[in-house]
Amino acid sequence: MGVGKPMEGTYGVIAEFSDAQSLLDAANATREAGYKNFDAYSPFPIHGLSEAVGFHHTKLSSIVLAMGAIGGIGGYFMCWYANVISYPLNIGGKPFNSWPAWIPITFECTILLAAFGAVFGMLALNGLPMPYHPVFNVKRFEQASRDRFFLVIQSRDPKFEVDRVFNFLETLHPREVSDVPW
Amino acid sequence: MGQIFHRSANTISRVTIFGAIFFVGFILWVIGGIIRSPFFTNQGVQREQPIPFSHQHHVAGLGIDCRYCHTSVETSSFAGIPPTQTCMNCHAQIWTNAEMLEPVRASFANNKPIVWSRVHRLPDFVHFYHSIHINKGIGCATCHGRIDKMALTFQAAPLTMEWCISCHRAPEKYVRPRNQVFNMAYVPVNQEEDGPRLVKEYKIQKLTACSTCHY
Amino acid sequence: MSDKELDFKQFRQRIGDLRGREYWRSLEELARSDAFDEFFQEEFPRQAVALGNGVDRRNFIKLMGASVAAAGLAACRQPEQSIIPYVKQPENLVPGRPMFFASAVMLGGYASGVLVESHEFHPTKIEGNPDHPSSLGASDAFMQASILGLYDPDRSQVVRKFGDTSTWSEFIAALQPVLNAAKTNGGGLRLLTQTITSPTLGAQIQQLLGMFPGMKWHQWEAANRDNVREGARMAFGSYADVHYDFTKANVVVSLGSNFLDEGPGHLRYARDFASRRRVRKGTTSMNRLYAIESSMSSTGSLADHRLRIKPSQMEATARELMAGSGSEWIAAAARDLKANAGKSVVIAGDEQPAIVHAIAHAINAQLGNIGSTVFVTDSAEVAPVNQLESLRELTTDMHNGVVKALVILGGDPVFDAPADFQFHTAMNKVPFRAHLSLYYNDTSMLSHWHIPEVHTLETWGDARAHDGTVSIIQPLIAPLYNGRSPIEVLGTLIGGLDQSPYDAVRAYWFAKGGNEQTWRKWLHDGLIEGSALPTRAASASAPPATAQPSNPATGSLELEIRPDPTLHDGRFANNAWLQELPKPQTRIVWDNVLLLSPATADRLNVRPDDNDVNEKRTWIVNVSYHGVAIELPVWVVPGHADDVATVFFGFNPKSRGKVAHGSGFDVFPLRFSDALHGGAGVEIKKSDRPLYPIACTQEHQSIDPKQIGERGIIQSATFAEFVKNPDFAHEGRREEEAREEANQSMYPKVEYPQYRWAMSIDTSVCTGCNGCVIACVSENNIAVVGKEEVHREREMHWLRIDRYYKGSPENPEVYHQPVPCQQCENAPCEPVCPVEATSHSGDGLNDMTYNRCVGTRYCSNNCPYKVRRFNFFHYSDYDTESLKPMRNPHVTVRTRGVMEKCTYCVQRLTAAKIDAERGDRRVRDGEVTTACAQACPTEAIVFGDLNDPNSRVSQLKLEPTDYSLLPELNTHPRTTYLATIKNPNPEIKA
Amino acid sequence: MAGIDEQQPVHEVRPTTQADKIPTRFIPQPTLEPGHTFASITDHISSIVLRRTMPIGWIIGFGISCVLLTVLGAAITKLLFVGVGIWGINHPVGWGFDILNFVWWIGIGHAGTLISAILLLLRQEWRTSINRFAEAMTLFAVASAGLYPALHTGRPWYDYWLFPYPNTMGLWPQFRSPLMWDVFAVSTYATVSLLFWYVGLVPDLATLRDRSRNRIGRFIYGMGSLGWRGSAQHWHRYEHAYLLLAGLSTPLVLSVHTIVSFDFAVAQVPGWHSTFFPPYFVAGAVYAGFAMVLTLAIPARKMFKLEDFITMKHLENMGKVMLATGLIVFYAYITEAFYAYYSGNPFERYMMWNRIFGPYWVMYWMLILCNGLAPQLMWIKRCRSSAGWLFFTAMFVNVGMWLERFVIIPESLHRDFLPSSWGMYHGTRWDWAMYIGSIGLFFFLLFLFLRFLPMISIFEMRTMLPEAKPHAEEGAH
Repeated sequence: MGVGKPMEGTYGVIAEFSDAQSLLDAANATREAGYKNFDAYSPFPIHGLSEAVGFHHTKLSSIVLAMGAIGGIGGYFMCWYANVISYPLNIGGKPFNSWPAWIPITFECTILLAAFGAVFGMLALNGLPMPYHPVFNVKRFEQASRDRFFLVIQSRDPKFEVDRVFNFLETLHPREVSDVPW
Repeated sequence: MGQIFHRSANTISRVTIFGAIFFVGFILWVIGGIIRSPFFTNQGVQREQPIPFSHQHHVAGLGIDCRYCHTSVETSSFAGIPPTQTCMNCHAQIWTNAEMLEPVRASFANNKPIVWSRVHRLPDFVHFYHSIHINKGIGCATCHGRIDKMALTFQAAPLTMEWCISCHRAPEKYVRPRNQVFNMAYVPVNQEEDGPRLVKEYKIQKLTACSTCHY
Repeated sequence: MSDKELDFKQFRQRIGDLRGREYWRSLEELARSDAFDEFFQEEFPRQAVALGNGVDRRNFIKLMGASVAAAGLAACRQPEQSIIPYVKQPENLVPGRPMFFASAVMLGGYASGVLVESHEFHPTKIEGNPDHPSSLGASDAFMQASILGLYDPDRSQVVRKFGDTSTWSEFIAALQPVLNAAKTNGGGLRLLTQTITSPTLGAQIQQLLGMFPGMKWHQWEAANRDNVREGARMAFGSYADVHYDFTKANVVVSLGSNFLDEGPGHLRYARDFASRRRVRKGTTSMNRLYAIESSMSSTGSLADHRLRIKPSQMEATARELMAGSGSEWIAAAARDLKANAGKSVVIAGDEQPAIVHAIAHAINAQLGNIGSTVFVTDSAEVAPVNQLESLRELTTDMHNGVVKALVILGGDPVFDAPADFQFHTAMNKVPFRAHLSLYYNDTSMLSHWHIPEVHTLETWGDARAHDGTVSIIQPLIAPLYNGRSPIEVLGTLIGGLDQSPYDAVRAYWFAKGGNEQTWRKWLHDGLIEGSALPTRAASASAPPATAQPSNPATGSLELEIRPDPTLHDGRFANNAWLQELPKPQTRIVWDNVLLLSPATADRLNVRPDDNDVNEKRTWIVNVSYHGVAIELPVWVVPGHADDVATVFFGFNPKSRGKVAHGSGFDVFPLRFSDALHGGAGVEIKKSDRPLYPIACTQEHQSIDPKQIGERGIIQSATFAEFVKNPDFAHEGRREEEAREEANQSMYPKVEYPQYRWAMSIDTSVCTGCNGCVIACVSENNIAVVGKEEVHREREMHWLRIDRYYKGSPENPEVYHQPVPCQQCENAPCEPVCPVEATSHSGDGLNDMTYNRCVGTRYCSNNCPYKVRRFNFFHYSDYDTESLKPMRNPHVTVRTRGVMEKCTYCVQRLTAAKIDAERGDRRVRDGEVTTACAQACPTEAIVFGDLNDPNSRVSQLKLEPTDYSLLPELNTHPRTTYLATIKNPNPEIKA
Repeated sequence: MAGIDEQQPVHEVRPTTQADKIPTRFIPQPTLEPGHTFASITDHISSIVLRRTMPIGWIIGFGISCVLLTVLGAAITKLLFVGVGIWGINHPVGWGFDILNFVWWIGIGHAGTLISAILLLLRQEWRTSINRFAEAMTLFAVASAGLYPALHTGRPWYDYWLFPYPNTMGLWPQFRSPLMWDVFAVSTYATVSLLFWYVGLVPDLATLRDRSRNRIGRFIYGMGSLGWRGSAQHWHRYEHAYLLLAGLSTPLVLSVHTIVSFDFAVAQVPGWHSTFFPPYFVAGAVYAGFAMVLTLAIPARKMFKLEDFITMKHLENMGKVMLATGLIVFYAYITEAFYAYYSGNPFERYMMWNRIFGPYWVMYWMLILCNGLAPQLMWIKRCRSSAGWLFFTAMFVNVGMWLERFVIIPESLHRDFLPSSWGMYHGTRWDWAMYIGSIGLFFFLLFLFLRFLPMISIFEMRTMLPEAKPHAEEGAH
């Protein structure tokens, strides 16, 4: 989504709904109407909404797995390098490579990096942080974090034409429709 | 309410988050540098001395052997600093009225030791034996650098534990024939072969246990 | 290598104007017992200890924290430092290498030969002189601690006139009129000294007596040996010294004698005695010791049979022994003696009345021991006298104003003279009083003139050993505090003004046929060969029959007054090492207590309940005796004779030093000339004082023997049992032992190809004398922490001697077990350290790297032997200048917050290994040993290399009695023990 | 709609128990009182944060915790300048209050992660209204806990040696040491909990951003919310990440107290050296944690009128968890004693005997009372469903868990293998100062949290309403 750089015209057209059900229906309708670049906004996760806006799976899991693997291997390597390669010392008659003793640290490192993967992966994929976004230009959008539900059809959608989008959205019985300036 | 933030906020926020990581890394790298720098290690720092004694002149110029002054270096932990008498052995005859040597004569005359400012100094909890290093074929220059090129003596090596250990782990890289120990200008011909041979010959152990130096 | 002061002149200069308040103030506070309330405990000594010291490097870092210490101590910004070379380097000094000088230190006038380790002419450590007959290389706590005595900043440092600073020359000036007067009107001039065996001094005094007709010489020591002298005179007709050869004695009966730990020659006696007590594979015989005594002594604790009697019963008991009559016990002992006629010894204790000594001599004569195990020589003293009578005469004269001038050489009679002499009032009647002593003490305060005395290690002199052997005493360091030696003082009295001690001693011995060669040899050897006094053929006359002392009915309490085992007569009261040294039997430090047997304590109901003892607090009791009443803390000890209250003198002189002041209780007020060593008629009542804190390093008085047994800490058997089953030490622990042998471990065994240092400790011959403990303190710069910290169980001694009781609390068997770091091969302390501060060396030593330690204390928690010691505060004194040269330069002085522990004296091992390497050889057995092993009088501790199959220690590890502590933990200690073997008389049932 | 009165919620709160005649136990207890809308939830919770003044209870509480915080400051200053000797530790007893309190705090922390992670995975809806609160508690407990390992060392200014970094000594930490495991476990735990908590906060911060009426508030909450706008895709990834985090935190929280227990189990001190410490400690941790949640939640819900959101059902459920874990812990005590007896090992036997009849017998029996018997009250419905009784029991458990650590740590050390080195241990005034101070720190942070952040997850509460679950259209998935 080409957010941030100033553009001519509008970012899109926004429709406000009063409950989750109608937003979900609207989203489905929009998709069936053939729109691609549109998004729905709700104060809480709505089951099935993301599918409705045509978004199915995320690669978050694989990121987390990868990070976890790196953490685990890295953790063990750290112990091994420090106590076997770099400066081996006879500690209480134990062998240099006391692998059982290094499992806890290996484990913790796995978790730590996996967690980083989950959080920062999620933020990155969501393109956050993004304090500025055109939708905020819409005054009533502040209710999106309370009890209002919004649907935005973006101007970069190939089928986008302001009047037709307006008309289309009106058909979905929104509380009101307005455009989203840049 | 509308927008709270300006467009640029997006870029700024991401850059700061990213930048922070690199910034911290950079700081750590700088600290790492500082603790190895002469500021901490005193490497290469020349100290004010009561008498501008020049090893260059005495060693390179006059060819005096290290052991002439540092008498106990082969037998003791401590190399020994020459008593004033040692200076007077020669300076009773030569440069007898050199301005520079006044403190020496003064010291000898009224039996007041010359107070030198210490150049090589290990912390109290490090116990170092000169004798064994000399006897195992570690040259003076290996640690003290080219003393014979120093007008005013300074500390050639960082004297960090890292540095000590590097030799204790791989003596074959630094060992030299015993007869070359006091030779400042010694350059190894082929250390790759001589090193391991001498290590075997001199029965040099790779001592990295803590109590080798700390007790 | 710290910056070494290479010029002792300069150093001495600095000493002159430094007092080192900090260390001593804090210690004083720590040691002050009455200031023991919470607030004090919490607040004050802390400041003194931790913040008191100046901004030395460590402190700086400590306060600045991590910011400065970014790279650890090793690499922090170093302050400019100066190094000072000699102007003219003394011959045969090798900077950085210690030199050893033979000399002697004295106790009660008698010399023990020592070797003094000296770094750049700073004596740092004292060892016994192997060639000297009374030490044979061993050393006791007093010898070791005399090093601290030398550097003690509280030593008197200036001549004082009426307490104000004065000078030596002024003193001499003031002396002249007195001497002139004395010359003319004869008497009035008196000399009071302690026991003197120094031939030089003797000669000087004789000369003096010749110069001043009518002048009198008196001798006094609080812990004197009058009874020994008088006993010998009774038996042999004239004063004589009696000494013993325990190597030939199969049976020894001690009549209240602590010959293993006290008196001239005790080191020699202990060594000889032990030589007959070590049981090894195939040993066929072992000596047997009967001890008859009132309070448990080191000797008593080693005895095979111990009889508890009241002091008043000693004579009767001795006579019974002589007659072979009396109780079953006595009869059996007598039979045993007879059976070993000529190969036995009966020895009486210094505190026992003369008659008991006479009887002992008579018995020895009867048994034909004299000449075989008992030897009589002329007295080693210059002029043996009955010191009590001598002092009585002096004091009476003083009271009567006869004494016009009194010169006191050493000692502190005002503090330690019998109470009824009223010596202090007598003092005031003397117009001219001069006093020479190490400290500005009670007597000095009452003297017109006080002259600081030199320490034995600072001056020239000579003295005789227990067998008369003469040692020349040579100075190890120039006098730190401008002190004068007795020789000098006498010299001035005689008139030869500038006769230095050196000249005097040389002159005397050259006159005796010495010459430059012999002189050098004497100095080198530390003794004059063949100067031992010849034994004289003697036959002891039968002891005069005295009116049988009326056996006081049981229940009437008797008081026993003894010199303190670690402060002697109080001359060591200002020695922090000895103050903090656990008393051999009670393990109490910084205090003296009133000892009672459990039964007696119950009878008088002054027995604190176990809870209090657990908290190491006890009751204060009122002790009234001969109309004098003092308060003392009461302490109940097993094995103490019933109806006997034992107290120890030497504590808390009014003035002396900051350490001595306020520690313990002065019991000299209870000491009367008619009963120097106590007597009947003492009354003890519980006072209403609050519980008094006692710092005791082993708090549990009696341990449930089952616990010890189950834990297999102490292994013991009788000789008979040993012969039957040499392997007894492993009985019942077979399976653990087996597992240990098989070393069933997940991990491969680590190999130690170079050296495998190890230690073997024979508990059979350990007397618990503490020699090893102080040797360790001295060798390893171990800090003194003070009473309060010890009370909080924070003592720092690396080597402790555990004491266990077995059997009835009335008269238990005692076991001593020295516990240094066990140097486990599978050390439990190491894997738990997060920073590699403790690890294993190539020789299998359990290294402790102080500078890496962050102080998590996890290692100490995980040490099953609890031998690790933690610096809870900044215990080491970094400031007191006078103490710096005392420290062993080859051992790091530990800072606050780090763990420390026994290192097997790794600094010695390193030095020895390096010397060996330079010679391209291995370290030979016996070439290097630990401080404790070197000091041990009975050679109970043996140290060496296990990789050398012929080393003594490897041999000992093969002994069947060899066992390790807590083997089931599979720690593989390098320190192991030899089981205790006692040799009871089958005729006596325990 | 726009103008929300900042002083107090527009929507007033109804009393919790509506029916007076019918005994409460016949009323099915809801996890959210009926009659709420998205708006009412949002407004009520956010208004707690956005209004200007706080209830008097908050002000007093905050004041007190500030005072305690200064006590902590004093204790730490003294410690750094004088040394750990100001504490009661000595030679047999190397660890006293320091490690004791560390374990106590860490244990308390565990409930938060447990509630937010494990109960989430178990689809326990009722967790929603307490998880934010519990997670915050976790963080602050870990912060207090962290003080101790950092300051218990003899030379705290060298603590950084416990982290692996290239240094001029060429040395590394010794990774075989359980203390190193602690370093990693605790720091990981702290980090992950923080992330988890923050991720949970993001949508609510967005809510606050949109509700806040002053610029600074908008700016700060705006930054915190990272520009969250509730886009469907975002929600999708968000829920995914949240679930993954929960999945990661669950083994993490178990591992943390397992590793803490290794500090003891790996050592060979009798009373420490025991294989069943990990489960025993984890159970104890959850136990302590829930007790602390109750201790905090009960007053908090009064103070901020949250009876609608934190209902009796929550409290009762927590009571049940407390009972369950309490029984596990009690069982552990019994097992411990049995092991000691059955091992036949003299050291173990004596250790147990010493705990029960030795000088510290009071501690042991108090422990049994607080941790073993007190929670049995939870069998009784009336106690379980009365805030008063729950609070009472929870307090007992808080004390009990502290005693448990005292019994385990100093008491095992003070009489171990060689009787000659036995000793006694008592906390000094400075020990107590540190302890009270760390409590101060905990509450200080907690009160700040209550002031500036929503103590209940608003967006999750919204999902609890029936309207939040639209039936998906055909073809939706």
